[in-house]
Amino acid sequence: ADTIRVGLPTKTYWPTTIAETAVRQKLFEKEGIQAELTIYRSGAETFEGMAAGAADIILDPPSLVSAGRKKGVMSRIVANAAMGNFGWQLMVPTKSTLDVKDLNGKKVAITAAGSGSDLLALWTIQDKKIDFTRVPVGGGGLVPNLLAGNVEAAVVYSPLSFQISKSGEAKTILDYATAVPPNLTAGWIVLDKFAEAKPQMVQKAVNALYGAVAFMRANRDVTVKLIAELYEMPPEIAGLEYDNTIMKLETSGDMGAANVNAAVQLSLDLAKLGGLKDIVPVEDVISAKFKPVPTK
Amino acid sequence: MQSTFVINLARIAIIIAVLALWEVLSRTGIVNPRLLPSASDTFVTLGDLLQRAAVRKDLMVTATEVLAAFALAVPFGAVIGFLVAENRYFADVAKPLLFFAFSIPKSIFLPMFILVFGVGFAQKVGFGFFSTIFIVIMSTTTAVESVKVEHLTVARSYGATPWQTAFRVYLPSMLPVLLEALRISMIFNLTGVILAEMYASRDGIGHQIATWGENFQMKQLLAGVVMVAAIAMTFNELVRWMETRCSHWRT
Amino acid sequence: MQPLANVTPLKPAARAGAIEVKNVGQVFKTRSQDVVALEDVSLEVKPGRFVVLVGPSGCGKSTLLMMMAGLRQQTSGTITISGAPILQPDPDRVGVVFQEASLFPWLTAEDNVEFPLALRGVPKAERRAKAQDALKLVGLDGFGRRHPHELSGGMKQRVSIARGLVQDPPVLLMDEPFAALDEQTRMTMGDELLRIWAATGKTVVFVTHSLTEAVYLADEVIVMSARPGRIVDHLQVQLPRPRTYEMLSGDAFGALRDRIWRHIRKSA
Amino acid sequence: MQPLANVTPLKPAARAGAIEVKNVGQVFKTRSQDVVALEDVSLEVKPGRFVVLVGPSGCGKSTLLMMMAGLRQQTSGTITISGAPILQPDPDRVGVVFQEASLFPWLTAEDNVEFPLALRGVPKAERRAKAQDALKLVGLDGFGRRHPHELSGGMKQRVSIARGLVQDPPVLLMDEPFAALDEQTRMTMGDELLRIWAATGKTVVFVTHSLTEAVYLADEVIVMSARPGRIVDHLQVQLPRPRTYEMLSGDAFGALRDRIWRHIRKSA
Amino acid sequence: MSAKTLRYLIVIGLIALWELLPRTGLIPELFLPSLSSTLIAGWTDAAEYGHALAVTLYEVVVSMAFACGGGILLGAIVGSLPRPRVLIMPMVSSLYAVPLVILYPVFTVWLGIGSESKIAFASIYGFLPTMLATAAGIQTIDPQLLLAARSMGATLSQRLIRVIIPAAIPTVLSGLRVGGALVIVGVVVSEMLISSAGIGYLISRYRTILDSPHVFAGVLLVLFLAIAFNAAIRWIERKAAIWQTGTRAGQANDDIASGAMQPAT
Ligand SMILES: Nc1ncnc2c1ncn2[C@@H]1O[C@H](COP(=O)(O)OP(=O)(O)OP(=O)(O)O)[C@@H](O)[C@H]1O
Ligand SMILES: Nc1ncnc2c1ncn2[C@@H]1O[C@H](COP(=O)(O)OP(=O)(O)OP(=O)(O)O)[C@@H](O)[C@H]1O
Ligand SMILES: [Mg+2]
Ligand SMILES: [Mg+2]
Repeated sequence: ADTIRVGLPTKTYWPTTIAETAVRQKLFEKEGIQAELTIYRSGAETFEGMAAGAADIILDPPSLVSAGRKKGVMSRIVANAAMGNFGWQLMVPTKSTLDVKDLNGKKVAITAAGSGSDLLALWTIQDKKIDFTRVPVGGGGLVPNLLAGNVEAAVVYSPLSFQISKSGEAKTILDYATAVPPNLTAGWIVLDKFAEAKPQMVQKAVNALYGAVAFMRANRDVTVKLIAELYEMPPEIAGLEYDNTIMKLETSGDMGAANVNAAVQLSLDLAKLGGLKDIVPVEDVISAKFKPVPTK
Repeated sequence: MQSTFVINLARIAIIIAVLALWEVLSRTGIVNPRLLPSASDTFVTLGDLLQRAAVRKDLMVTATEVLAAFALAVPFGAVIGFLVAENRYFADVAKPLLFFAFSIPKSIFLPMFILVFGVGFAQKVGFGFFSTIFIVIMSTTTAVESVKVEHLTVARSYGATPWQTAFRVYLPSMLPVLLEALRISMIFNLTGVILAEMYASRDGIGHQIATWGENFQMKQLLAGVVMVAAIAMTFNELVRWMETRCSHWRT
Repeated sequence: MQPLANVTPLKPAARAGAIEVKNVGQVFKTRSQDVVALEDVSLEVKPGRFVVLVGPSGCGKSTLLMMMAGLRQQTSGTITISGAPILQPDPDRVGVVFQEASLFPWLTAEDNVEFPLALRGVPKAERRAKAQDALKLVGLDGFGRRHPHELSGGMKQRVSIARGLVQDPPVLLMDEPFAALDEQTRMTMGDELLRIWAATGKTVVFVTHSLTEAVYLADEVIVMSARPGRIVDHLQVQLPRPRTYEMLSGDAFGALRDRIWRHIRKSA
Repeated sequence: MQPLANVTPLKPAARAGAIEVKNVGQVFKTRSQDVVALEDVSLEVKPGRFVVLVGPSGCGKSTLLMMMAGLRQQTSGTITISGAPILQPDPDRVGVVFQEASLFPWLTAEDNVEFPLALRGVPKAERRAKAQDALKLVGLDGFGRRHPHELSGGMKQRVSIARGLVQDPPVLLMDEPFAALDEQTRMTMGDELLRIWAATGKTVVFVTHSLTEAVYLADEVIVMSARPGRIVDHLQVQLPRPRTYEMLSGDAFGALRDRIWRHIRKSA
Repeated sequence: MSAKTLRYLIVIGLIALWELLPRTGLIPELFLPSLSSTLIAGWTDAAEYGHALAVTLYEVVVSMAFACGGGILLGAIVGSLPRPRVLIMPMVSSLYAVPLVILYPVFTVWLGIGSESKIAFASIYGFLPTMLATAAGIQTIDPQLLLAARSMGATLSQRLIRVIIPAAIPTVLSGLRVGGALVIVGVVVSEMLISSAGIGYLISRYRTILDSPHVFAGVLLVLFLAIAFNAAIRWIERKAAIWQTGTRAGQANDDIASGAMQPAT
């Protein structure tokens, strides 16, 4: 059977849960293909991995597709994975009395300049009409620096956000899942060349991935257990991740849906805040050729 | 005899003191235990991790990659370093270039390695090699330059071939510098492989460590660091053992 | 046993061991100025002769020896050993005992002595035996296992002599080999050297500062002047062999010694 | 000018320069076995005496000197210099000229000679002048700018002697300083040394292998036996000073020389 | 062809490849943008890069002082005292075996996110190899020289400065080279990991949004730092050449050492 190489941006991020479920439930096999999962350091690295020919299908935001096209890496989003920043939260230490408005002039930790967390911070600045310093501290530096008081607040991803709020170390002052208007935050991406050369492979892969989403929605216990195992965390937090993130994911993935174009546009507009200059038209970023048929 | 005993005793005492300090800092809350879990907790976690087949497999993968990269980079770098030191022309041409290559953060080139090797064993080994070779070259050059002229003259007068000169004069007289270089190279090598694993991979301990770090699993992170450090230290001790065997003539 | 000896590139006329130095000069370039160490030195040594080189400190004796050994290239002139010019060290033609012991500190005394043999791939047992013999010859029986830093100055020098001897080349160049030895050891070693020389028919060029030693050992004594080094005298020592200590007090001996002494005195 | 000299810790009775060696032994531990280098050596040197130490190669002369200089600790016994035990090098009491030149290769000859003065913070001009004088004394006028590798063996040794002399300590220990010199230079240097000694009233302990030199220079000659090093004779040389070359052929000289020679011969 | 010419040719060749490989599409622009687009990117945002360079330069210089100065000094001290050497060196090299890069995010907790943490990280990163290399170089020194210095009453500090360091100068210089290069790498990498200023920050920011010309404009600046540092080292090396007369390095021109002799006329 052919092997499709799936590139995932971080281990403890919902795309990993999807892909792992697809593998463990043998959904790729049911489609007659095999999958090889590779985990990268972040979105940009994943995209570079695909550009370097080390991944066939990856999950990333539209902004990277747009930037890539300007750099000669021709790819498109073939399936819509999420329409919101689920699990992403602006957090302060529990003892802190600061609200979003009070962050004016303060320091807020983000993972990296130009990353998803940076975009959310920039959106906050714009939306709440305040100004604060964004401090890139890397994934591993978010919580330590927040707890140590080097920053007043941090933009935290899931399930880390659930974990520290559950442990009582930090509390949420802004939930981006609800605050930010729906936009296409991430989709499954393939190179144009690949889509042309092996359309069936792409179709089968998205079938399996959306089959996994369907399976997860239907099987809470199995999924929570899987998350707990993959992320090495207690089941309560895995449960939170399931309820607040997995359950919010797109189930159809259809790029032809009516609201998609606007959602992609919004996403690109947000990316412009972060310094993205290489903007291409929405039509060039997406492809509606593959409508996922979830594998059963 | 007695002095080695005292020294070992002193070493153990220092190690115990450091561990005790770590434990006390964390236990008394002088340092937030969430940021610095106590030594005992870390070692318990380490025990747990080592029980896991997956972690053991990751360690094996990393160890294999590290060894392969090292086995390639050291002889290769040593030969180039030797040439640079021995041949003035070659040195004039290559030294500044090698030096520039050495002073660029290597991680910038990680994508290139994926471009050439894909993601996998070859890419990790390749990047480990790339991270190590420059320091090997530079250290070899220095080591060669510290060799005494008289000794070379003697060897030449007996008609030593270049190989014989290399093995019978250069090697023994530069041994201390060379072994130190070996140790430092090993650390560069290890860091290189781990960086490559953190960047993109399917397995390996570096990949695990990155995940623990991003998930704020400090106990696991520290245990992982201890694991990696332990590997490097074992190697260190191996080199040291070799050193004491070979350099006894120095007083 | 050695059929290859027939096709040796040496001119048949030139017997192994002949040394010819023609119009040799040596100029050192230093940061400040050029130093003329040797000027127009010519000499000829017949095979099998024992030649002693004397001259004031810094006159260029070591430099001349280094050039004969192919370890330093002369600025002008030619040097021929066993009929062929010497452009690089050739242990099959020339062996050297250096002025400074230059032992390898990482090797034991016996390993140091074995070194030249090891380079040629002589089997372990054979070279061990040879090294033992050479060490016994220089009176260091039982010191084989010591490292250089565990030996006294004179002992190191003797190890270095032993290292020169095991090579067994037709021409042996020795640069003040006995300088660090007491008179008794020096005499014994001198006699040993003469015995080996007589038995093997080597050509020996020997540098010393002891005029008594010079006359005692030599067939010929070459006297050099202070810088720029030049040959000021070339004496034939006609005393019969084997030499004895009684000769030291003879008139012939005294006359030779005096003649050299006057040269040295003048130029130092 | 130097009021501090009044509170010097030296016993008032012990004049600067006295050396007392009492029951000193030295055992080297090597991998294979223990080497007894010196056994129960005792000697006393009155201030201002010129003492020569002779003995076969490897008998422990250098070792004894190193211990007197505080550079090596004896295994047993005590060594007192100028009235106080010497436990570590003290350039105010003892200066050393080593058997091997041990010049610093990165310094020029004159910088090498200035080195001990620089350590004590002597101003540049003063130490340059002193170094020049010392170099002139050893016949190396004009070689100050050369680096050691540009000097001949004998020249290096002379730089090393100059370095020992500029230090101007009350006790000067010299380990075969003239070994690499030709006879003429050796004599000149010997006379220079005697002149300096006579002028400054230093105590000198001098190691040599030349028995003629020993008798020529010494007030007293101490003869050591082969390993384990022991003192087998301690002669007073009663020849008048200044010494002359004519004395060399005198009977008194010959007798002394013979007496030492017999010891050496027996033990080497 | 002189070595210099060849080296320049190689450099020119590399520059040409840098321009041509991306242009011809052999390497995607994402991985290596052409030199011209890199220069343009750098030029258009010159102010931003200038500011970043100032920050990085400051961090590099301070770290260099700690890493090279401290490393050489401590390496020389520890390397020349037998007992501390045996005791401390294994621990120091073991310490270096701890993968610091991984722990860096945690370090920032105590050292803050500003220049201090970069300086601390880069100093340690460059300090340990410099110290280890120097201490190892000390051991190749002829013990006779130390004996001579001791006999002249040299104090420990005098022995260090006047004997040990000059005698170990080739090793010390290479320690300086390695240490300095590592300091540059250390500063840039730590900026790339966590920071809001400096060249490393720019590199990682532009990398996150796949703006490769801007990334390589940053890399180019790092290269310039390396070139400047190399020039400084060469200057020191020339000054120090006089100290190296006893070793291979100092006598490479001497025919005795080189072994490449030509027959005289
Ligand atoms: N590498 C060099 N550079 C410059 N001058 C040199 C060099 N080597 C030797 N010389 C000079 O050449 C001259 C001859 O030196 P050489 O070592 O041959 O003397 P020598 O006769 O062996 O003296 P000694 O009896 O003291 O050993 C000396 O004046 C010395 O200073
Ligand atoms: N570090 C050491 N370890 C072991 N043995 C040593 C050491 N140093 C010296 N010896 C031994 O001690 C003895 C005396 O050595 P020393 O150097 O004092 O002799 P010496 O009288 O100066 O001889 P020479 O006239 O040859 O210089 C020798 O047998 C030597 O092998
Ligand atoms: Mg000489
Ligand atoms: Mg001695």
